[in-house]
This record gives sequence, C-alpha cells and structure tokens, in this order.
Amino acid sequence: MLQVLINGALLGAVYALIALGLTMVFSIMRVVNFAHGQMYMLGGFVVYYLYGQYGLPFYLALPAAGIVLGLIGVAFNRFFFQPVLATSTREENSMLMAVGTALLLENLALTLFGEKQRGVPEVVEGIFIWGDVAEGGVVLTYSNMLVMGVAVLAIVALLGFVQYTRPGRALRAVAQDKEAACLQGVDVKTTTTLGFAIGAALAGIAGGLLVTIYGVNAGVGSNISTKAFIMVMIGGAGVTKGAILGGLLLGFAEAIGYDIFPGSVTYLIIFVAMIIFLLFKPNGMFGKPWG
Amino acid sequence: MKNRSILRCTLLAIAAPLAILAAPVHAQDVLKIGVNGVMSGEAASWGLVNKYCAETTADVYNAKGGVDIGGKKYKIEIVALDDKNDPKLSVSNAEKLTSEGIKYIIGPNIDTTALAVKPVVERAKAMNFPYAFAKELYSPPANASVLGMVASYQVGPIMYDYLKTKKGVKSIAFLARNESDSKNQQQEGVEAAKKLGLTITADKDTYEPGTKDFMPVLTKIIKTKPDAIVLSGVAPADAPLLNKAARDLGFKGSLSTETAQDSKILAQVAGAKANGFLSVGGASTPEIQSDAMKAYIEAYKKRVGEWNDEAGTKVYALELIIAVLQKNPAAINDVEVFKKEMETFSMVNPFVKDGKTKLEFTGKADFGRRSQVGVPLVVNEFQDKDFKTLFVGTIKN
Amino acid sequence: MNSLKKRDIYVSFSVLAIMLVLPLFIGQSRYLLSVLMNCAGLSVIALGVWLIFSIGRGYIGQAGFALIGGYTTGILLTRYNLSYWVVLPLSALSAAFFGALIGSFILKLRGIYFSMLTISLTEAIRLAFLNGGSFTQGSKGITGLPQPFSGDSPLPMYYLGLALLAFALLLIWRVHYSRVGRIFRAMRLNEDLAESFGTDVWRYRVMAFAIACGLGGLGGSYFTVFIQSVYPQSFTVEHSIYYMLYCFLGGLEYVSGAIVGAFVLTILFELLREFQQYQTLIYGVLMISVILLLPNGLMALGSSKSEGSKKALPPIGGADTTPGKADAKPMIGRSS
Amino acid sequence: MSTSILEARNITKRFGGLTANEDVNLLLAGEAGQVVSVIGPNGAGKSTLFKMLSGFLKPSSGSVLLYGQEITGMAPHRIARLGLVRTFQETTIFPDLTAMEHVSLAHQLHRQANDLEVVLRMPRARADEAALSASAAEILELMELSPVADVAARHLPQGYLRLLGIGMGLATRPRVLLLDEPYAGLNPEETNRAVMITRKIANSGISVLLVEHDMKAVMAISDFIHVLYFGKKIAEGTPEEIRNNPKVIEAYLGQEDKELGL
Repeated sequence: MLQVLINGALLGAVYALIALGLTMVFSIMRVVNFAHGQMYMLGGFVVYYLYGQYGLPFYLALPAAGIVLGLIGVAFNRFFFQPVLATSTREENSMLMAVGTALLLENLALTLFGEKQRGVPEVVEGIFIWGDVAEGGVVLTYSNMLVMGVAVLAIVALLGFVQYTRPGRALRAVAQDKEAACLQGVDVKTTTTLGFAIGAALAGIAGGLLVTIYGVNAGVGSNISTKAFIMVMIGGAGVTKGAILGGLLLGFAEAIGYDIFPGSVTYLIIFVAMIIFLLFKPNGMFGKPWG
Repeated sequence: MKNRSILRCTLLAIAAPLAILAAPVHAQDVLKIGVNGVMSGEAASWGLVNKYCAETTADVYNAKGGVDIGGKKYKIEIVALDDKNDPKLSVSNAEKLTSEGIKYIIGPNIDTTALAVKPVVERAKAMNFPYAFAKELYSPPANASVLGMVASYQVGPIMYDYLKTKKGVKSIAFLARNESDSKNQQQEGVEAAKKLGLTITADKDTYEPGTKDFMPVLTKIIKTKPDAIVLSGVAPADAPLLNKAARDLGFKGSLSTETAQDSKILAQVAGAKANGFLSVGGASTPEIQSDAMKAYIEAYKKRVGEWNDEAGTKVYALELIIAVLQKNPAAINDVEVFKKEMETFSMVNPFVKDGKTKLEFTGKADFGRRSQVGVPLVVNEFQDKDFKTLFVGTIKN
Repeated sequence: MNSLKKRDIYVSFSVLAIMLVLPLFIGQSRYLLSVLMNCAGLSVIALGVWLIFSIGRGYIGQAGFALIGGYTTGILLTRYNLSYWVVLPLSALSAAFFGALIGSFILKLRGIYFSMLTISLTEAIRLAFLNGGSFTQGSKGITGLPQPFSGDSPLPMYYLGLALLAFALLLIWRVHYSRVGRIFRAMRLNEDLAESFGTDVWRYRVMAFAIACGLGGLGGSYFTVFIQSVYPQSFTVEHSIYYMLYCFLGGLEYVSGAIVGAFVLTILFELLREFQQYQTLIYGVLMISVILLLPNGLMALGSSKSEGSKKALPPIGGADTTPGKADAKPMIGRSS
Repeated sequence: MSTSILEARNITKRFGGLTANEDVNLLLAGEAGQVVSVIGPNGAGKSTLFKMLSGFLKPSSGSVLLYGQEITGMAPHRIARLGLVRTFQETTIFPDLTAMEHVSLAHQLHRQANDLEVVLRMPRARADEAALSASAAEILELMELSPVADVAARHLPQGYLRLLGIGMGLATRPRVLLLDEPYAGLNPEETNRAVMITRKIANSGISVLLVEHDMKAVMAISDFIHVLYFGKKIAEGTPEEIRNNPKVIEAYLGQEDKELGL
C-alpha cells in the first residue's frame, strides 16, 4: 500500500504542476486553454532537443523550455486571444480559439518533429529500494524523486512569486477583479500577458520535466488537457490552491483506483464521482460562482 | 434579388468544392495504390508508418523508372488519406479511393476503421490490406481484406511456448491497452496461454490510452507475482515506459508483446531497462536482412528522415501486391484475378538474407482461406539499444 | 430580426434543396455522396448542440448521447431483431430520456463548469459502454449490423440522411422561432429575469437538453447503420469538441449556423486532402483565421455592415435618447 | 383589521460570517394598491431582502408569507405564479425584439397552449398569441409605451427600457409587484413619468413594493416606508414620520441632504 501512496504522491505533484498553469490562464483571462496539453508537449520537445540531442545540461534545458513556451504564450496572447476577446460577442469564442491553437500546435509538432515517441537519457540514475514491491516493499527511482522535487519547487516558487512580488500581486488583483485592478493602477494588459506567459511556461516546464521519465510524442497533448480540466474543476476554476489540491486528489485517486479496479473502471469512477461532486459543489472546492 | 444571391452563393459554396473533389485524374500508366489510416492525433504513428512504407516502396521502383507489369512500365503513385481514426472518415476515404479507380488499398489500422471499410471495399470490387486483427475481416464470407502482418493470436502461442520452455516461465500476467484491438489480443492471449498450461495471474487489467505513469497499474500486476508480463496491443510509445516502470518496480521476469516496436524509442526512453523485451519484428534486424532490405531502409531514411523498426513488418504488403500484378497483369483491374492468384502465389522473400524464405499468402489455419500476407514470423529481443532476432517462424497455414 | 431570420430561411432552404437535387448530378460518385451523408449526419447532431447554446450553455457532451443512440441501435438490431424504422426513433428517444435524466441534475451548472462537466460526461458515457460487459460487448463493440436498405445503391441512405436533417432542422426551427425559443433566449441572457415572469427555468432547460440529446441519438443511430458498427470510441470527446466547433464557426445566431459549420468544415477537410500531410495543419490555420476574421461565424458574413447602419434611432416622442443597455453584448451566463 | 398582503417574519440572511439581514420584519397590509418602499444607505441589505422576498435567495431563518401563504424558499417562478413578481434593473433581453414582443413574451403564465402545441403551432397556440398581444397592447398603453410598441429594444432609451421592464412584470398579472430601483439612472423628466406610472399601477389594484435610492421619488410616491441600516430595520412609517425620525437622520448623516429629500 505504501508503494501505491508513493505512486499517488508522484502523480499528484506532477498533476498539480500541470493544473497550476491551466488555472493561472483561466483566472487571468477566463480562457480555458485547450492547448495547455500541446504546450506541455512542446516543452517536452524543447528539452528533448536541447538536453537529449544537443547535450545541453538539463538544468539549462528545463528553464529554456519554460522561456520558449512563455514566449509562445506571449505571442498567442497577443495575436490570437486578445483580438478574439476584443471582438467576440460570446465568452466561449476564446475557448474556440484555444481549440484552434491546440489543433495547430499538435499538427505543427507532428510535421516538425515526426510521429515517433522521443525520450532523453536519465538525468540522475539509480533507484531507492526498500523491500520487494510484490511483498509490500517500496521503490522510488532517483528520476522520480527529482521530478517530484522540481515539481514541488516550481509550485512553491510560483506561490511565492504570486504572494510576495509586485507583479504577483498585480496578477492576483487582475484575477480577482479586472476593473478594480485597473482602478488601482495595475497595468491590466501587461499583467494579462504575464499571466498567460506564466501559464504557458508552467506547461512547458511540466513537459520538459516529465520528458525525462515519460518521453514525449506529438500526440500527448489532448490527454494531458483532459486530465488538467478534471483537476481544475475539482479544485475550482481559477483558484491556485484548488488546482494543487485537485492535482493531488486526481493523482491519489488514479494510483489507488488502479490498485483496486481494472484500468478503465478507475476513470469511470473518477468521472462519475466528479460529476456528482460538482452537482453538490458546482464551483469546485474553492471556486467562485460563475458569472 | 439579394435572396437569390444568397441562394446562388450557397449553391456555389456546396457545389464548387464538390466539383473539385469529383474531378477525375487519369494519367497514363500510373499504378495508384491507396493508403487509408490514422495520420494525425494520438495514434498518428500507425498510419504514418503505413504511408511511409508504401511511399518508400514506390520510391524504390520509381527510381528504376517504374515497375514492369505485363510489358508496360508503370509509375507507382501513393494516394494516402488520413481517417483520424474515425470510421466515418475511413468510409468516405475508401469511397474516394475506390472511386478514383484504385483497386488496392493498404490499411486501415484498427478493427473499428477496418470493419467500417470492409463493405465499401467489397462492393467496389477492390481489396484492402488492413493492419487490424479482427477475424471477421478475413474469414469467409469476407473476401476483400488481406491481413498485412502477423496477428497477435498467431505469434502469441509461439512466444508463450518459448517463454515456457526456454525461460522456465510458469505464470503470466496480461496487461492491455484499453481498446478494442488490444483487449481482443489480451483475451486471445489468455486463452492461448491457458492451453499451454500456464497459470494466469492477471487477465483483465488494462490501462487507458494516454497513460504515462505505469507505476500504479504495474504495481498491482507485480503483486500477483507473475514470471512474465505480456503487454497486449501495446503502442510503440507505451512499451518503453511499461518496461521501465516494471523494472523500476523490481520486476525480474520476462516482458513481451505481440506487436512490432521500435528499437530507437525503446533505447531512448527505457535504455537498458528494456533489455530482454520480446516483440515481433519484420525483417529489419541485421542478422537476417538482405541487401534489398538495406536499400529499402536507406530509401525510407531518405524520405522520412529516420528509420522506424515498426516499418519492418510493413514492407511486405505493397511488395507482394506488385509481385502478384507482375505475375498476372490482368489483376491490375480485376481483384478476382488477384484473389485467385493468392491461392498459389509464392516468391522468394526479397528482404530476408538467405534467399530461401518464401513469401506467399497464408492464414488458412486461422481464417479458413489464404487471406494474410505471409510475413515471416520474427521474434526479437531487445538488447543494448537494438533488436536481436530470437527466432524466425512461419504462420500455420 | 427579420433580416436574420430571412438569411436563416434562405440558407437552410438552399442547403436542403441542393442536397435534394444534387444526386442528379453526382449520383455516380459514392465518395461525394458519402461526404454529404457525413455532413447531414453531423448537422443533425450539431443542431442539438446549437440548441443548448441557445439556452446559454457551452455544451461539449453531445458525443456521449450520440453514443447512447448508436448503442441503442446496435443492441436493438442485434438482440431483438427489430426493424430499423422502429429502432431509429427508439434510439433518439433513449438518448433524449437519458439526456432529460442527466440534464435535470447537471443543467444547474453554468459557464465553464458546465462545459467541462459535459466533457467529463462524454468520457464517462464512453467508459460506461466500455465496461458494460456482455451487454455492450465492451471494447469489442457491436459489429456486423444490417443496413436498413437492401440493394447496392447508396441513394436510399443518402436520402435518409437528408430526411433526418430536414426533420432536425424543422424541429429546431419551430422551437427556436416560437415562444419557446424566445424563452430559451431569455434564459440565455438572464435566467433570473426569465424566472421572474413565471418561467419554470428548470423545466425548459431539461426540455431543451432532452431535444438536443435526442438529436444526438438520432445522428448517432444514423452513423451506426451507416458504418454498420458501433464502438465505445465511435463518438469521443474529440467529436464533442468538433460538434461545438461546427456551431461556433457556422454562427450561433442562426439555426442554419450549425449546418453551415458542419458542411463547411467537413467539405473543407476533404478539399485539403490535396495537401497530404499538411492537411490537418492547414485546417488548423484556416480555423484560427475564421475565428479571428469572423468571430460571429460564417453565417454572419457580410451582415455586420447592414446591422450597423440600422443604428439610427427612429423618432420617438418626448424622452431623451440616451441609448440604453440594449446594445450590451449578449453574453452567456451573465447574472445580475 | 387588515389583511396581510406580503409579510416577512424575522428573516435573516447570512453569507458565511457576514450577516446581510438580521431579524427583519416587514408588513404590507390593508388595502391592495398601496406603494411601500424599502430604503437605506448602500450596503444596508436592501437587495438581499428583495431577493429573499421574491424567492431568488433562501433566508437563513424566518419566513415570507404572501396573502398568508408561506412562500419561504419557493422557486421564483412558483412565487410568480402565486402573484408576487419582481422586476430587474437590467431588463432588455433581446436587442432585436420590439417592446410589444417583449411584453407579449412575458405573458408566460397565462397561456392555454402547452409547449408542444406552441412548437407545432396548433390552433390553441395561435389563439394564445392573439389574446396575449391584445393584453400586451393594454399594458403598453398603461406604461405609455404604445408609440414605441414596434421599435426594437436596442433603439429605446434607458427610461423606456425601465418602463418596459415593469411592463413585463405586469404581464404576469401580479397581485404584488416588487420594483428593483426603478428610477435609478433616470433623468428628472423620466423619473417623473415613471413615478406617475407607478402610481397608476398601484391605482389599478396592484400592491407595489419598491427598493429605491432616489429619496425624492420615494417620498413622493410611498404610502409607507421601511428603513434598513446595516441589515436591520431601524424605522418604519409614513413618509412624514420617516423624514422626522432621528434614527433615520442619523443613519443618513454624512450623506448628502439631497438624498433624504429634505
């Protein structure tokens, strides 16, 4: 059972990191970024090329993935989302744009990087073994430890940034109330761009981090997005602690579910449980009501 | 007046594209071969490899000025259509291909799409070569589909027997990707293993397509203490992760799958942790490949950029089609001739080194008729970044 | 409203009329007919999604109900050997029934929560069929279904698709352009207001959802006999998203928007086949361009100008003429 | 001895730790056709009270009675059916529908035909439409909107829209009409018209309860006034009594005199 919990913790930390980026974009722009998974995928490819192919050290390649995706985020925001938000008559138009960009990124990646699964050498080799798993023992690879550690670090860093820095406070102000933030002298346009960039960068970092243990291919995006949606919904859309909690919950639910039920039943139960949960708490755990 | 213009616009909007779609292209002495399969989205690699293989074969022939059929030189043209893994699209793709007069179509990739296409191909008096394993595609009364590769239920028993006799395996756990094809493979595998007297420790476990962390599902499997784990219908992207997770969890037994994999992916993602992994191969392992195969691999690299071992099992379909057409040129416009030829056709497998291996149509034992490309049944073991051929068998006929 | 409705009438009528006579010209080509059959079936399904948009919910769960319709068809045809003409309406009804059942709970959610929930619902329905044991035959699906028409010609199937499209269009048309449709729109803009003048909002929401899901089931049943099989992955989240896209790209203000979107996107994808591996890439680029250039959908093409010119105020006595909040953009999920 | 028309008994509303209304009592009794107002400075809990009366919020405790019948926590549409109807500040729902069509649409409660008949355009549905447009015309007449009956809402000025909103409320044929700040944002001329029309509505036998900021208008039209302050009721009485109530004056201290209409 301990192994199951460790599996859950690893998944949870990773999921939380993925969900954070999505919820960030949502809180700032009210956009459900369907392309989040595709951004994750691109982050994986950045690290694959820089670290795996060109031999750059991992600790440089990973931030590079964040920066590249952050820039893509800025461009997307500027050229795709802002125009749509400015001209559309319905809120869902931004969702539509997100679907369009997801399709674009996925096919661009397929054309540029090919159809193959890619992987990189392990950053740290070795494994921590404590007994036989079949007998209730526990194993934890150093790679997984590294991933969990970096994920937690990234989450803490983001929370610190949002809590204690000036641009971070501006982000929170915009997330809370755009007009009020504007009145308080916050540069809403820049802050929105920053928010989208951070959201995209988080996806890139998650992808770049996970390529070290999962590999990456052009088609992984949509699954990541769907899972991220679940986590964000459980926690409440646009709420940081909600995303973290949602990620952890899904991680543990998946790990424990796979231990008890045959594969797909786990996700059936997760989906049904989530639907029922949302009926009683329509805004997730910490979310604000819609509207 | 404005209303009429709307009407006209709509008419134009619907009719004009259709007119373009309908425009028939007839060129002299071109042999058109269709490829119908998934070429985008999550499973893109399956259909793309089919497409690349067919295109490479065409490249090889066209470089020599075309293929000689009945004294005429034909240029080979590949028409590849993406069905996005959606049966509705597979059907309209098949209609499009057959409406262009194409008689031979490679693909689709999975049961869902292959079964949807079956009636279309049968009606249009064409043939297709799917890479799906559903038996109703190939057993009479079905008569238009030819399995393009080795089916899992053909290689499974041989593999389990090998595991049992050579590796001392007594118990097997099965894990499948949760999809129609894979689950079928799992069920067939379980039955075959039972027949061999092996103990089955897990027979229903699945993972969702898109899963990346296999620790949870493998933790459960490993707790059942099997000697070997069989991965049913596992996608090339999943195999290295499954190997890695199983080894990380301390699993010491054998891992195997009945589908084709790519060594580079295994080496990149799982590294040494994939050592000992058994999978099905084509003819691309260095031990058995002929010069023709080497040239093919070079041509493939030229077209695609890099070789994919999965393609090793998919080099045969078009090669065999062309060989039959060369033997009996009447088949070029009449698939009935082709079907008749299938009964007796035999050639030397050009891709295998010894020059003795036969390439013919097989499958009588499983389907009741010769409706399968007689790909050599090659079992590979992954060892230090590459596949080593373990043994070469033939499909019971 | 009149210009809007007129445009709607002409486009709807044109699509139906053209489809009716087109086989005279392309009757030989099974391929073109199959593309149009896809268009028709997808339109039926998308019309349902469109209706849910008209009550102010972004609905991404229609594939689940298409799947329910498809499985009802598959199970009834194979197990009970019923005629397809009995099975078809039953499929629509069963999807509508489950729609009403599920809808009566989930429709209280709004905005993004509803959209995301319906995505999860699509997955949950797919997984339910996947784990349905021998009843649904799990991942093996139900195959070898008989087609309703004997004979070789694709035309009967084509005209069945056209008939279903005409039926769905007429249904949504009648609903939308009646008092009921106005109530739907009132609910979209302000549910509280609609409720304040005595509308049982819950009942209307469930009604709309049942109709929408029924159309999903109808289309799902059509496709199931069209490809003669149904699997859990026959209709997935990706399809749900596409149905939503059809409505958006066609135009949410027009009933025919869903149809225009389905036809244009489907035919466009076929046209782009010429570009081989760049097909989907170009498709994505074109889609983004449409969203950027025509935020209100293809049906709004060229209409923005004429509406703008009408803004001149007619003479009204007495009061000053501050423009009211009437110009406020209609938004989904706005609360007071 | 007077009949109770609308009564709130000790209703309290808490949002988490915040108390929006505490033990508020409110009675509208006697003859039908009175105009009663609820006033109070910003944040006094007026709109929360208003929502609880009309069913859009459920009180944490206490009860609401309409003609002696308990309606606490009932769905708004059922309360509307019983004759208590509220209006909204933001009214226009379809920029492209005419004033006439708006009012006719609001006749949701008095149709004979069911929805199926409506969709199929059966005879009863047609008869409904005819009858309802007659009734709608009457309401527009009362609201002095007849001249703009066929004008699309998007072209109507704010003052007309407000009246249209009230007209839509009337279409349900209420016994009690709750008006949510009906005069906010109107210029003096528009306000005067609106006040007169409110009086006409009351005179037709419909009791009116309004929440309003515009003191001048409230003082001019109300028969009775309740004053809320920080969620509690601090005074009630005729306009004259309210004007002279020291508690009220204190509550409004610091606010501009104009607001009290002094």
